[in-house]
Amino acid sequence: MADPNATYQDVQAVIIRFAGDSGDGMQLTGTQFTDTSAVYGNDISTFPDFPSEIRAPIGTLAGVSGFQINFSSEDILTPGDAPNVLVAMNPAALKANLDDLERGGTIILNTDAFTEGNLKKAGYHHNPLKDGTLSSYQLHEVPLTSLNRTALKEIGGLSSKEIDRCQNFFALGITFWLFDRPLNTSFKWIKEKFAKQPKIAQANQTALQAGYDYGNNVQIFQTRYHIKPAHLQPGGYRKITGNDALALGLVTAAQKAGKTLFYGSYPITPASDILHMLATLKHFDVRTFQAEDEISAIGAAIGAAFGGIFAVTGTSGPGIALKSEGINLAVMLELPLVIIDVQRGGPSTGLPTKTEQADLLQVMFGRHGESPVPIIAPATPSDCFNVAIEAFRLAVRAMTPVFILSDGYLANSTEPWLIPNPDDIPPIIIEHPTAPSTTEKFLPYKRIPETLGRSWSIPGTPGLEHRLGGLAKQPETGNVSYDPKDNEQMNRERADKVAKLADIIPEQTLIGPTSGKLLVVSWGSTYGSVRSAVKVLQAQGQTISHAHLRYLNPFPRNLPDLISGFEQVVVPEMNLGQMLFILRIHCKSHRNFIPISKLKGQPFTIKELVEKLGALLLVPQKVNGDNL
Amino acid sequence: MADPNATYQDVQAVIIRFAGDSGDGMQLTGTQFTDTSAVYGNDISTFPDFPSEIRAPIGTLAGVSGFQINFSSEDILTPGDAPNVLVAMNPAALKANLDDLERGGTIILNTDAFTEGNLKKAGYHHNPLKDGTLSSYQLHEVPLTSLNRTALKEIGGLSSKEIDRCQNFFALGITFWLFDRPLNTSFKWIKEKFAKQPKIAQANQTALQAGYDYGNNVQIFQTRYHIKPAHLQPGGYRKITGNDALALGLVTAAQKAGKTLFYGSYPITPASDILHMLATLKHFDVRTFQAEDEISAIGAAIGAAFGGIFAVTGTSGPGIALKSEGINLAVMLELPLVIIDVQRGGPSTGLPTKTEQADLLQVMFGRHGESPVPIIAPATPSDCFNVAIEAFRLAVRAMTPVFILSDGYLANSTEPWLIPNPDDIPPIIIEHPTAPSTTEKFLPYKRIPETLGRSWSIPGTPGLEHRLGGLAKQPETGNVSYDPKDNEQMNRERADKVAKLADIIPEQTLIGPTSGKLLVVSWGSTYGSVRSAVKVLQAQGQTISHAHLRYLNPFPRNLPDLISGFEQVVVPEMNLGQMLFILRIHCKSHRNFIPISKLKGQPFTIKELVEKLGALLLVPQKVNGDNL
Amino acid sequence: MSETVKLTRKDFVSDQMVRWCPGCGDYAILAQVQKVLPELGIPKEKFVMVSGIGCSSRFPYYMNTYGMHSIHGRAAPIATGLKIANPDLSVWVITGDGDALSIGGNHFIHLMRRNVDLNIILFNNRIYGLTKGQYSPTSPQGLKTKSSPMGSLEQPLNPIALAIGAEATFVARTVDTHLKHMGQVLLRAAAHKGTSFVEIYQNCVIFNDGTFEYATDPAKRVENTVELEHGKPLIFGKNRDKGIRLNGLEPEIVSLDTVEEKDLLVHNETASPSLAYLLSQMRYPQLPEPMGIFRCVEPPSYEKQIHDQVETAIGLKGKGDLHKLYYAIDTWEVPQKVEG
Amino acid sequence: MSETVKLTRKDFVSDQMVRWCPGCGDYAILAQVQKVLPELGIPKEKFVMVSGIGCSSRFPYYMNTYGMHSIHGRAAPIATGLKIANPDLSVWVITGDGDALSIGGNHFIHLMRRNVDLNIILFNNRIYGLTKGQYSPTSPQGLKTKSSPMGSLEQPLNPIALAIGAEATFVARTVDTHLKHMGQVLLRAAAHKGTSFVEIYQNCVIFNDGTFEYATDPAKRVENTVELEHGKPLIFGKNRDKGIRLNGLEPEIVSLDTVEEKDLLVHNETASPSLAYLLSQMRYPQLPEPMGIFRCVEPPSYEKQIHDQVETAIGLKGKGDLHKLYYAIDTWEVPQKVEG
Ligand SMILES: Cc1ncc(C[n+]2csc(CCOP(=O)(O)OP(=O)(O)O)c2C)c(N)n1
Ligand SMILES: Cc1ncc(C[n+]2csc(CCOP(=O)(O)OP(=O)(O)O)c2C)c(N)n1
Ligand code: SF4
Ligand code: SF4
Ligand SMILES: [Mg+2]
Ligand SMILES: [Mg+2]
Repeated sequence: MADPNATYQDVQAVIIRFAGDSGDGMQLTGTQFTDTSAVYGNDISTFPDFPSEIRAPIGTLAGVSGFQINFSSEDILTPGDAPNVLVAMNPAALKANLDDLERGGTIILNTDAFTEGNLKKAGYHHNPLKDGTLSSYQLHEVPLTSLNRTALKEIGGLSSKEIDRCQNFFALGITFWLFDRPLNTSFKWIKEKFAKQPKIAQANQTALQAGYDYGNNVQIFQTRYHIKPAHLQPGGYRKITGNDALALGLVTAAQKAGKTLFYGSYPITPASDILHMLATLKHFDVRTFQAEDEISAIGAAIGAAFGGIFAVTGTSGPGIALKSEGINLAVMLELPLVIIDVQRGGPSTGLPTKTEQADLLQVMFGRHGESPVPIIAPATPSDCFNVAIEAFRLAVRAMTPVFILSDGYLANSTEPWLIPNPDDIPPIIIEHPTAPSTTEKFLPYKRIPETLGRSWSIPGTPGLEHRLGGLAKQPETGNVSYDPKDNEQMNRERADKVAKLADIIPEQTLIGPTSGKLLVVSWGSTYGSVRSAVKVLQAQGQTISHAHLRYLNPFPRNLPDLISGFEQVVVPEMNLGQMLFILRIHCKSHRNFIPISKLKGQPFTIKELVEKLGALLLVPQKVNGDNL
Repeated sequence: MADPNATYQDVQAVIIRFAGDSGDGMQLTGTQFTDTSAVYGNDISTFPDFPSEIRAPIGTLAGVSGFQINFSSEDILTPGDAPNVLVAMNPAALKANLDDLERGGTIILNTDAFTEGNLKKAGYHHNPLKDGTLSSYQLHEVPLTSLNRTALKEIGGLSSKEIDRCQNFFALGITFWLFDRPLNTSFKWIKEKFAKQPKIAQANQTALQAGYDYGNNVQIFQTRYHIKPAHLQPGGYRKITGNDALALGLVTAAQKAGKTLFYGSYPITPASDILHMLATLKHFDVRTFQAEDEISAIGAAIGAAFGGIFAVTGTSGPGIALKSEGINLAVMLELPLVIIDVQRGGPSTGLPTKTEQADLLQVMFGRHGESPVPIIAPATPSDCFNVAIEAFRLAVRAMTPVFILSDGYLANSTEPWLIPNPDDIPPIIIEHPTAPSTTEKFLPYKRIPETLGRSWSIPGTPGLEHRLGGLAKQPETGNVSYDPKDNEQMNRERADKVAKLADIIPEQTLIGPTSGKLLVVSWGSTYGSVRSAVKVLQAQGQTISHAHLRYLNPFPRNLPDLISGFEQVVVPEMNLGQMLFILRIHCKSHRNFIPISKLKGQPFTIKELVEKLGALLLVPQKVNGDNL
Repeated sequence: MSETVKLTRKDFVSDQMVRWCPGCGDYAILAQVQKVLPELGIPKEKFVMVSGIGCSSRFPYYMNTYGMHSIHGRAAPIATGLKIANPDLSVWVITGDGDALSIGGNHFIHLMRRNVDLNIILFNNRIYGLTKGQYSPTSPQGLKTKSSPMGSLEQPLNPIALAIGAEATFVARTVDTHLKHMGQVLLRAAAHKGTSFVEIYQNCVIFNDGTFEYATDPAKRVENTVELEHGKPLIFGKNRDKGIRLNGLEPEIVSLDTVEEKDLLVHNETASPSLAYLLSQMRYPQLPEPMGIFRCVEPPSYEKQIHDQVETAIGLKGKGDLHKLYYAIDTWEVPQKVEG
Repeated sequence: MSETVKLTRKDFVSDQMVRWCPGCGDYAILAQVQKVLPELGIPKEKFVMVSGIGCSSRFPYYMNTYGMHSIHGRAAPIATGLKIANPDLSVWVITGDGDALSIGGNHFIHLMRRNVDLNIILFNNRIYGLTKGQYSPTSPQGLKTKSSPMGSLEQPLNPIALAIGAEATFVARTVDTHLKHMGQVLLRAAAHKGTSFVEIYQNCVIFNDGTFEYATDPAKRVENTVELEHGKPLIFGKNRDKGIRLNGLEPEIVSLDTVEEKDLLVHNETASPSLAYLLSQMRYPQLPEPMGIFRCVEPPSYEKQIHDQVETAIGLKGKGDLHKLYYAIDTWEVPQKVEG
């Protein structure tokens, strides 16, 4: 495959972004590039970025859809900051993405799309190809549309619409050549996808090959780049998004408990894909229920949990708001349940297709009365798998609803997942009570001393007939009680049993020295950028430590101690300081917390964190706690 | 009226509790006693206590309904701790209330009701009249039922059910005699109430008089008690509950702004009475809307606010949970709106007829995304009036929804209200924009520098056509914008405008020294007991200060400074420490916060606070902030 | 205990004190349910009562079965989830006019169209009892209540018509005072595979006493209601001397002295829903109100179809295997590194 | 500006870019609304468009009127509050099948029965567009979508039947491709005082293309739909040679060659709702689907009654006086203390 005309250059990592109209198939193109790179052995991380409209008018900025891939021969944790390469299918795609591109980066663009009309739609008053706008980039002008048409005209029997739809594969072919990727993964995919439309299959394959050959034959690229396979831990890998990982984790948890899985949900971006994935897994006895609204979804999950199966409900922030009364009922009933919040930009409808971490306080406190609920937050797309299983372990142990706090970034990003052996995953053991001895009265709310949970007694079991309800309760019997003492006792017991989960939650670890000037505390999806930024600073010889939280309620037992070893604690969050808020309460003796807030619907870049953390290392903050 | 056979004793204050079956008319009896005492000139404070069932089976503990009155010749702030006098209409009423009665207190009971059957229903295995249970009380056994029947038999034409229903007035007559109250207020009330049933009116009046005469003639009471009129501020007074005060305050706010008042609500205990009251005020152009659910109620309020009138929605905790998505929309639209949460015991259905303060964190944080909303909490039933007006002032200033955080105790308790002169209440001035100048484009989200609010432009105004929405916005124009910078800017502006309300919020005051060992910080309905307890301790010569918060978000500007003057800050709350939580964040430099928590569905008693605060004054807590 | 021990009414009485007002219609319904359930031949542990919030919704506490007193308006989705989890259970939804039709209206219509195999009993007292007497979605227009001192302005919902508008498969009506009729209707509801909706006219002695007197008082009932019987003409009256005839689409009262039985409207539970809808429009005082089963058809129930899809999927793909699942999309192997 | 300046379509076009997919049926509805509104003789500033969330709910942004793009399912209560606040406004609710009938179902039925003077346009595309293609409450049973890979199990809601079941006073149906008919229906909806409910069959080219082709394609439309006209018999077909006759309560297709016009079912917008319900049950492919106004009756609207009660109250008690209000219950005077 080596090409004598081009020189090769080995690089460690490349960030490439494909951008075009919503209808141009950019998500697909990006996915193909990812799959090929993954199978090739690179470490990968991807991030799609699409508008909340389905297909805004062709050629407009509003309609631009993008997909970014970071692929590398080293371990990577994020889809990368600034792309090195931008593939732009039209002027709007160029305009919407140019600012992000690294200075001196490579642009491949479809000149055929740079018509007067399209320039106008994109809001260009001058043609950027001609006015010097692009002078500081490596520009490759490709008449993609016409080249693709030429390449496909032989095939015959295709409408011109069908031919033009293959353009993206032509572009993909060019990038495959540029980065020396094999074509077979995509060939295989095309064959399977269009098994019933052989003409279309042929067209796409031809376009892909033609693009590749174009790279080979036309000497517009001086150099080809080579990114060696990464030294990943040995084993089987696949690509996974956070949403898929959640779905697989939930199914695994259920299987490991010998349980049916119930998923009740009302579609909402960016959580819907969990429903879509689970709906295809009916052969695992997964029962999905697309409810009429979020209130019904949580209600059905409560009913299913009462029925004795593994019940889950998933949504995003607006849906959590609607579910909060139901969640509170589950708290009161003490039924095990998993609630997924895939956070998006808020408040209100906000930025529905973008990411944010601003639901933390809502899931922690957004219910009337005292209503403690455990919360776990995955750190990466593949961590979603583990968190899903962990959530059920906690739920059945304490007989409580448990929150999983994911977000739009984790939901849609992909990374390679080291596939576990399902047999190595420990079972979840549940003992439902059976008919009581004749001498003892059955006490549905009797607490198990080790966990403070209660037993999970389920309808259909002879002799355990009992009634659950949302009214205040007598301890042990669970009978309605208006006795002031009973109410206080049950409130405290519910708080205690959640706090007691800390018994089985692993202690918090950190990387870097265990005490010193600066500790960075992060949680959720910011893991990748924060860890990367800390690594950069550590590599520069800076003294800085990083603790990433997965358990947000209760916190690991050792957290206050761990934090107390540092002069300053910095908390980067995609909100206005919500975790910092909770840490301040929980780690009362520590006073110098510093927020780094971002509310832009976008993840942190490594660069901005390196800068902000670097600045803090230079200028220590006053130790007076006045930094919020 | 003086009775030669009895001796008189002057006392400062008496606490009396009437208790009977839900159908016995105890709420009415208590109210009559209250009215008479109020008109007589005592300071009063009352607290009803009823089951969440409408009329549980006769004679059972579940069906007992009680009403407590504290009446005094001095200033009082609570309905009192332990009653001095208990009027018990049946064994269940005795059993349910005896524990609360002060040692040595007076019991008046209806011996006719102490039948075998009733004793059993109440769960008495022995007759408490005979087994010494009541030996440490001053017991007055009255065959109330038969006496009442005898008294009424002359009237004729009454069913025995109708006759027995007058029993409560007989009992009331006895207490009127015992405390030397005039009968005329009740006579008048009976006459008006039963204007269309003269026989019933006559029967009740006869029963009342007969009870009074019974006290006079039968020498079971050694002493009559005399409670002089209190030295209240001069002026016109009436009795008021918190719910009525809210209703009157809302109407007043609307009138003072020249606005129609809209109230959208779905009935829920203990908020429903606001709806009931406002529904009778249509002649103030009050438009009430009983919605199909809470979501509809907040929706309609948003619509009404958009329409340019004063919009309010009221509910309790479970309703707030359901409204949170709507509230978040109002935050995003930036429309002025008042949301009332009359808190009750939670979580879930909890203790619906009891009181609690555990929705604070919910109203503060229970929405997805960053969603700041101002919160005010009334201190007393009559303070609800002022808070309602204040809420609208804040809402229209910052163009934001505003929470009023009341509770079940304030809602139903009564106290005398010094009736203001409506003309003395300052107007609320609102300038809706009219057609813009032809040169300038109308900018619906342009901020007013002084307040950071926007203008309230309303449909129907020519030339100002614009669209509001829940999606992220461009500053000033309010157009949909997915631009990351716009989103961050608008989020910060919304936070800033709420914070800026502190400009017009009065500085926090306290009673007691401005620095020292112990500051008590309270909020909401605990005002009365906390202030009373602090007074008791101060009278004992202890050094203790008290600050009561009405503005919970934003806090008064000087709060951190004020708090920093004290070694320990104690926060008594009817929850597990929610205000303490927020204070800890807001007053970061203070470390020694101490909670006093109660989750019993009942207000604090003065006694328990005196004990707990007293203990803290003796044994100072370690200054390490580990007290939560 | 799951052997077929003969159950009796007593087996269904819980140890909790019943706390409704003396004289409340709810008592009769409780008694009748406790009488009917033992007749169904279903082991006691299979029954689950799920309710929302309201006076009526306290029902589960009084039944010695599994039960849940949930939150206002949400019994339907909770029962749906429960039935999906365990289709073996006999699940009963207990609700009020406010619970089912006001806050719970959305779940109500979606339950109807989904046709989950549940039995719903709606205690219609045309008032909010538990919150002390506000008008409800079934209160007659003009009703003066605490929240409508000048009279309610809203056109009431007709629960039967709404259910039929929402594709209900079993719709029936009965009254709290007519025990025999109630028992028969409940038996039919229990037998129906799919959502059985039963409206019961229930008297609230405290806040809306006598609202249905025309239909509950035995003497008035015979004149003001007509019992629906499948395949039989609509005949009513103390002397069964009056009938209902269709005039176009308008039902009218005719005397059997002048009109023959064969010309009367004949009831058909399985006819197009247009008949059931038309019957729902017969309202007092213009016409006698139909009692009994308006409609009963049996398309497959929702949870059965879910289970069928699970079976089909297993048939097609085999029982789920986690290993296969993880490897279901393109995977690649990173080989053991050979250090050297 | 509130003088009667003649408004045109252009006056109603906002400066925001329309962002629906190319070919989406929503464009035609937008254009038609922009055409109809200027014909109503209402000043532009009096129009308010209120929507929920969905593709269709982006509508208000594209109208140069007052508007609100609110939250999912809640446009109805918001519009209700707005109309109560200011009955002078002409308020239009724009909603989708998911927005109105799934999450918004409860508000939908209560709006119908309250009869607030609003105009609702439901864009029925039988799919959730904005969330990328899950089945909706109007999706046909068996539809394979992202969330129903083996086919949807749910009996769809019939929006017209549901509205009629919920006491609607104005119910109509039209299709996105039949501009003239849509225009007429919208004019009638605007004229109706009370809640006007208009279902529009709308094509989603991306996720459910062609779902209503039988009714939207002009050639097929004439065979598969029948236009309702008040007082006229139901006749359809390219050659207008077929009619609908009632067989008992069952509509059937008859040929006008063999059956006389006078024996056909005659439409009556103001008849008992049983007729409207019956018409709602005529579904493709068995029968032609009725288009046009199913029902139109005019009881007083809700907000009007609210205002009437306010007027009556003022008449009875006089315009509210705060002083009097504060003193409305027993009060007492504490006299000025005379220090001595
Ligand atoms: C979310 C919520 N809103 C409101 C309430 C208050 N609430 C309790 S029961 C009820 C209505 C009861 O009426 P209905 O369903 O007819 O039952 P009934 O008491 O008449 O049997 C209301 C409004 C509540 N418990 N929860
Ligand atoms: C509370 C809430 N739940 C879910 C969503 C996600 N959501 C947005 S639009 C929509 C359905 C849209 O379907 P429809 O109303 O038919 O409108 P269409 O897009 O088809 O025009 C859903 C589920 C949301 N925005 N808010
Ligand atoms: S209030 Fe009415 S419905 Fe409720 S228990 Fe009493 S009588 Fe029955
Ligand atoms: S997804 Fe469908 S409904 Fe939405 S804009 Fe596109 S074509 Fe229209
Ligand atoms: Mg009711
Ligand atoms: Mg749709």
